[in-house]
Amino acid sequence: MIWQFNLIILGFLIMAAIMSLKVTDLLSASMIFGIYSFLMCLLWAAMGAVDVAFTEAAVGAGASTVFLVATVYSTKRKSSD
Amino acid sequence: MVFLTCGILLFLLALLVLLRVIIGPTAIDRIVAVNMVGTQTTVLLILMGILFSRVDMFVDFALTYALLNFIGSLAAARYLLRTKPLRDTKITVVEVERG
Amino acid sequence: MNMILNIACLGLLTIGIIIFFGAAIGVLRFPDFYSRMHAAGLCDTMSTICLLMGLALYQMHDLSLPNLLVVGKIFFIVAFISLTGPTSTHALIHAGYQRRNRPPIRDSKAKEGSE
Amino acid sequence: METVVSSKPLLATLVSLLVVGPIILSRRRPNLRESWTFLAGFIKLGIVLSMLPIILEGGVIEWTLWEILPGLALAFRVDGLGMLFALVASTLWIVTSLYSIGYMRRMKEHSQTRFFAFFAVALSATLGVAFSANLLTMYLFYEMLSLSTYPLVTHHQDREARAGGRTYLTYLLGTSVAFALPAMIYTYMKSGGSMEFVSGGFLAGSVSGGEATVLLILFVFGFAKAGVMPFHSWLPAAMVAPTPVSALLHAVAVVKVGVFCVLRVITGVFGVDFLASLGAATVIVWLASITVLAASLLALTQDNLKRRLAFSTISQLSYIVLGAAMLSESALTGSIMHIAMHAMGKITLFFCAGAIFVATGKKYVSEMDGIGWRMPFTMFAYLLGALSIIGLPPFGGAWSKWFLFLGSVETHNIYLTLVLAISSLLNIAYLLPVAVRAFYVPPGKGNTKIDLHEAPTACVIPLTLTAFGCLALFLFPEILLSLARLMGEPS
Amino acid sequence: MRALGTIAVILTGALLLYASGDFPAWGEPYSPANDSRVSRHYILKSFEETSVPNMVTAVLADYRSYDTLFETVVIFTAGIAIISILRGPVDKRVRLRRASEKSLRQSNLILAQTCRLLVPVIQMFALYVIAHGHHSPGGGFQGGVIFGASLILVALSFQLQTALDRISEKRAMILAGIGVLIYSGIGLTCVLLGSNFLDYSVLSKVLPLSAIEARSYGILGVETGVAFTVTAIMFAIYANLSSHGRMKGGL
Amino acid sequence: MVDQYPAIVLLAPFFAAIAVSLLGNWKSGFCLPLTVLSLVISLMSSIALLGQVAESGEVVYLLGGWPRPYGIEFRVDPLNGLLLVVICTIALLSSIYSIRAAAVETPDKCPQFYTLYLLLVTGLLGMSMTGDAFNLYVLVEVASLTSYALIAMRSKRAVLASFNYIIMGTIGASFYLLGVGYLYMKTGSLNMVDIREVLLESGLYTSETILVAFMMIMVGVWIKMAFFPLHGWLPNAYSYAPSTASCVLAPLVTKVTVYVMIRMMFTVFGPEYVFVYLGWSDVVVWMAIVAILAGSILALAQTDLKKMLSYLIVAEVGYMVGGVWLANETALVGAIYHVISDAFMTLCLFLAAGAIITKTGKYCIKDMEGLFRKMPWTMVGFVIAALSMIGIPPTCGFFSKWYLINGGIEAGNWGYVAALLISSLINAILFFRVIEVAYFKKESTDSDKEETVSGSSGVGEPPLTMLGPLLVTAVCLLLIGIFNQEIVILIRQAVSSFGPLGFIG
Amino acid sequence: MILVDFIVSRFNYWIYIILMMMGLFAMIAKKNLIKKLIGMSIFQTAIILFFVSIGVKEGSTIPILAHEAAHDPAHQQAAPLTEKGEGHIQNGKGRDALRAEDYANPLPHVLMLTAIVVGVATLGVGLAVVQKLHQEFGSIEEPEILAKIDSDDG
Repeated sequence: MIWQFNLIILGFLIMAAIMSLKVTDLLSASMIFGIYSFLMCLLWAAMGAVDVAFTEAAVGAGASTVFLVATVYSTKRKSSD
Repeated sequence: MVFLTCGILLFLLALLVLLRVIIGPTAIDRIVAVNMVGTQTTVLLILMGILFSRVDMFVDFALTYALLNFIGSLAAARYLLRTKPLRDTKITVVEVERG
Repeated sequence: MNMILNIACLGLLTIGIIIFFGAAIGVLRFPDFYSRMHAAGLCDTMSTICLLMGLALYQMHDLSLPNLLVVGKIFFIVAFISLTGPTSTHALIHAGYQRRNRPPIRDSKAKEGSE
Repeated sequence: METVVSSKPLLATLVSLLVVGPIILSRRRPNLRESWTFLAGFIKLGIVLSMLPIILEGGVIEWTLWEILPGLALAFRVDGLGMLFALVASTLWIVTSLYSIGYMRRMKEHSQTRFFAFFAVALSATLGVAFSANLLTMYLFYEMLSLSTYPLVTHHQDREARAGGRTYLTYLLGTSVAFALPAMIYTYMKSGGSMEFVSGGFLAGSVSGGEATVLLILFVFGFAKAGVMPFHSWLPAAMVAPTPVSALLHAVAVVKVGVFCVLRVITGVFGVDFLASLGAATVIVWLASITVLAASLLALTQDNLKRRLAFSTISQLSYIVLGAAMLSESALTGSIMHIAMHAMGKITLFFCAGAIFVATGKKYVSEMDGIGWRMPFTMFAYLLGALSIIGLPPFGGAWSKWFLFLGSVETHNIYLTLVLAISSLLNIAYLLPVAVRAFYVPPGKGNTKIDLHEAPTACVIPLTLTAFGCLALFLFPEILLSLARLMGEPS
Repeated sequence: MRALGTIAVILTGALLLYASGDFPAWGEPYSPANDSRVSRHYILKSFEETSVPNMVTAVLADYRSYDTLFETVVIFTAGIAIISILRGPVDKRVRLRRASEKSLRQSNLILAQTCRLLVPVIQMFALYVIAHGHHSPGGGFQGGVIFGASLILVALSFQLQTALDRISEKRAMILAGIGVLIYSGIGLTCVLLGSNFLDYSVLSKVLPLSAIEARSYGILGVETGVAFTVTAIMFAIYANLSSHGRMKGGL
Repeated sequence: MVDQYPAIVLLAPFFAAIAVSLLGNWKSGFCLPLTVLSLVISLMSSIALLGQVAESGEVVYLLGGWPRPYGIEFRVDPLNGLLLVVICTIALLSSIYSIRAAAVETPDKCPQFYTLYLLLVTGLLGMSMTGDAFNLYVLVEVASLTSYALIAMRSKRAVLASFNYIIMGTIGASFYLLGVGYLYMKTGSLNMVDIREVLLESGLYTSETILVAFMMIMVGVWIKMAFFPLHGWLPNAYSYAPSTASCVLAPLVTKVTVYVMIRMMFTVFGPEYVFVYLGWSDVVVWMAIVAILAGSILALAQTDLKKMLSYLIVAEVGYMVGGVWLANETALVGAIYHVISDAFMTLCLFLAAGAIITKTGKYCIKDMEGLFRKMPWTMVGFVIAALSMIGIPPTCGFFSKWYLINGGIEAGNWGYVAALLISSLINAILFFRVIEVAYFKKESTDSDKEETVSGSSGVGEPPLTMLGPLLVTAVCLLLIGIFNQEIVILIRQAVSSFGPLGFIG
Repeated sequence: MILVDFIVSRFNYWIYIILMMMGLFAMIAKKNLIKKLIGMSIFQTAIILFFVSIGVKEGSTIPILAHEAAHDPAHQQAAPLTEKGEGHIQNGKGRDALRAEDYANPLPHVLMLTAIVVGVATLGVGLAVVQKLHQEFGSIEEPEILAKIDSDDG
């Protein structure tokens, strides 16, 4: 574990989570969710959970962000909240 | 120690980029910033590998990250290509009202 | 030998961080999307390459086979980033351009928030 | 007391259930269908009669199916009380079947197959209650009876039937689930897992006076078929049914099942002596007395003949409950005998009401001026039945009334004697005017046009039979008396 | 809804904070969880018992392989679920056989060329990740996602149809089924060979391997199955989500 | 072969699911025979397994051959042995039922439907067999994902219901997962029996973490089983789902979750913790009382038949939770017995409702007039299930109520007894409202007459594939009631292995 | 330094609670369905964060056997558990025997791999349902959809 990284990333994570929930533009929200996801990946790497980090990297960058963007594409981009 | 400092510095710089993500103002700005942070993550992962003295284990998914981050921003770019911008519709509405 | 490697490594890391600092400032401070893109696209790729090279050099302290493999992989990443970085920048700019956000020549503030 | 193990009680119960299949299968051929009913009726009566000698000798017939809850089996047991009730029910089923053939065919009722099928099921349930060896079995058949009579009550399937049926089921199911079930479970727990009826009461000694009072009230209200106020109003509501149903079910089977259950609870669950020692039955005595008087008064105000008879039934049922709750030997005998006597009398009255309706289409007392000489058999039978209910000799009702009076005197409670006396007077007041109108008042203007004639033979024969039954019961009460005495005397 | 959410959040948060005072410190090596015999067994014995240095892989695909089987099933289910939710009545009239040359030309040249260069590399790398899961992080799931991502990349830089020409949705689902079948088939083979479900060591009866090596190879086989499923499903999910389940047009 | 029964029970539907998904695309005629065949195999082996368990006690099946704390194991005791049989039977019956209904309600999605169906059954079977707390989570998710999809297969409102279910279901499953995490943090094990041992040995009962773990697991499970204040997702989801899906979801999902709750309370935490140390049973029983009453009253307010049935499930969940938390053996036995009997009752009701809806296309209770004439056998099944819900002997509903009330009295909780009775009365009103409408003809005015004539001409009994399962279920209701002793003996065997329950009253 | 220790030793748990609560709030209170799903993902990752935090050991390395340890049979013998705090070896090299303290606890990682997969699967299904809702009702805002349903009924 690398606790210094851990502390910093946790701070970032909160920011990213708040942002992705606050932004009314869903495309931005999905992209910020992408940031959230790779921050998580870094966090897990910092905690020594390599496999989890690997999975999160693959899923967060390759799958869930793309899925979200695809859904925003097929539905609507504006959100009321 | 060097690497630790280096990593912390990189993180702090990433914070600047994150600020851009937060203030926006448009999606495409955010995408640029996200892409940038994503690239930086690759470096950070290898750095961590060095800190753990197990670079051989971290390099694989740093590579993955480099590959897949590309897909994320590509999808967003593709989205922007395929859709009409939000403001266009607004303008037409305004014009109609004027007319 | 190790000394030289360490210095080179440190130097590369410093350069990388400085470039990244530039990129970050650029992304944060430039007035419109295209110029921000410019800062990001150029410096981000460059800084990443520098940093990765630095780290690769550090790995070359003891030249065993696994370590060389790691170095090879890092170079692979470098190659990748130098390929994907410009491409994604291109794709984004292309997308922005197609949406008729012409690059503002002078009055950048007015177009702020275009989307 | 000898105990005989025999499957006869089960067979007697099942006969009418088994005949449901053939009845449904032969729905296209009415004659065949009804002969199935008769066949089952006679077999049933035969089985019941074949058990009579053993019972009369003081024996008990038992048959256990299987254990359904720990220490609690689905079991049959025939003793005097059950035998008496079964005898009454199975005899009157045959008579009623005959009557309903006449009635249903004349009225051209729809879905007669369903009618006969559920009739048979209801009879099964009645015998099941009569022969059940424990509270659970009794409850099972009790519910089966409530449900199987629902299609009979709502046979007409019109708005009135719907309302009546709704009241009917709400009261019967509601009270049984809300009162009888918890009381039963509490009993089960208090008695330590046994619910066999024994003639000292299986609960004797294991509950306190307060508990016993509450439980008894729960049981009496829970078996709302007994019609104790305030849970009586299902009975008038159920009068929307075709008359044969009202006759058998609401003069005999359903309501008698209610009082039978109450009797069982008092004798078999608590035990007369135990209740007497606790003094827990006083509440029931007063409830029943109030019901007797109030129902009689209400009966006076009814113009619809069947409703009048229904309120009369409520009042008469409470005699039985009252008799049981008096906890004296004579009163108990009287109330047990009243089951039979009242059944015979009341079924006659209902048959008559039905016959009048079939023949003239009249439902209301006020319309019945002068019909007596047009349909002499019917009205004469009515008179006999009414006198029997009132309790005048030489009719069956006299015996039961006699024992009830005797019991009330034994308890040294002058009020109870008064209640019985007043209600007998009220009986006269609401039953006899019908006969009086029919025979002595000349027909009004509107009625002259209608050609009055006797009801179909299939209707007249049964009511004549039951009317003479009332007479016969007065003359030959020994069997009933000895059956009733079996319960009365402590073993 | 806001009020409800606030109440739920405050209650749950308070509860969790209350418990967090009782936690062992973060990073404590001798906390009950870290020092338990289960965890110690996995760290100390897993190499001995399975000859897989990556403990996570060993635990994932051998000790708790049953979990992983159902993890694969979850993914498989998700694929089928999405298809069954999004698929309307099948529209058979318009069905492009192949992406026309025109559409290829329409797509961005730079993107197309980069993609041509990248996709094979990504796929090779995915295979490497799958196969190398024993010794480094990675394995069937991660490799599968990467492989799937390469197909998504094709769809993104050309047309969805281009990717569907490589592997149609129907084929993807068959592939996914085959993946689960490989996994569970290996498990079933163990049953047929007279041992319990997923007990790979019994494979040594039919393969020229020792029991421990058999476990290692069993893990490899299982990971391959996972990779098949994940690849196919990731792509199928993307194809469905990006085109409303119509398999044409789309992002 | 004999020692592989646990695996066969689970694997038969699992392999069939894969086979259906592979072969179904090629030829959809394969779907149904495969489904039925696999469920028959599963049923037979589960019965064999139950026999084995009843004879020789708990059966443990080590997956991957790893011994207890290291690997995952199946633990089959009489309790989940019974549940396995119930699950297989119900799945088999409703799969036969689905032959026609699936073709009507979800055309062109046959292979997907049957794959999801079999996977759901696999998930439920796995949930009831597994002895590992985390594995349970994975299987819960398998079952949940399939049910989301099965519900969303129909359009319009079902989709929104499915979305709400996804949100609520995820919250529930995640809470459960978090609870398992807390447990793991303190005990270092995931095996249920092992956790219990560690809890006892290390004296962890006073730990706040364990307390919160318990609360999280309970809340999570309650959300999943739609315990009253957390029931919001259930009524819409079950009433708008395709009837084939709701026929298997409604009887099984909540019941298996109740089983999970029992497993967690008694095998993992142990009654001494739940009842003696915490001593919350009164609070939870009162919550259950509220659930029973609220569920019944809400059901009373519904006009849609399936929605009414769905709210009744909420009330029935209250029965079971209350019974489990009454903290005495009778009530626990009653609750477990009610799990079984309620599964069949719900199945029977939903089968009947499905048959009515497919044949007449009517959802509202008031539109169902004259059904006794048009489809008498369906209504016979419906009436038997209704009687069972009300609690009329000799149907199984009576006996479960019997044990539950018995337990309530034993615990001295009169509120629970009263709630059970009131809810029985409300059930009586509910069902007789339906039966009355179906029994009576509508008072036809002139304009209605033609409509009724034209409407009734096409409506008859449903096909045998729908009617058969319905009647079999109805017979099952009677059989379970009549032979309740045998079942209760098995349940007592299981309950006694939980150790002495903490007695409160 | 004590303060830092205190913060470090608890920080992960606090943050996970905050993230989880944010996710929970979004799932319940947000009106937009995609926002709800994003909240759901945050909620799930928070739990994953908690689990991974359990498995962290101070001074341990990643749970992959170091190359030497794996290929030298002498090192495979597990040593008895040593006292706490005996050398924080961040390096996998140069040890005599395999020690459990040196490697992060692999079990939470395994569990969380599964949990991530489940999370993605749920997200995918959720997104599909959202798309279907958009097809049916033309909206992804819950109040609008409810209003549409009401108007359909009425």
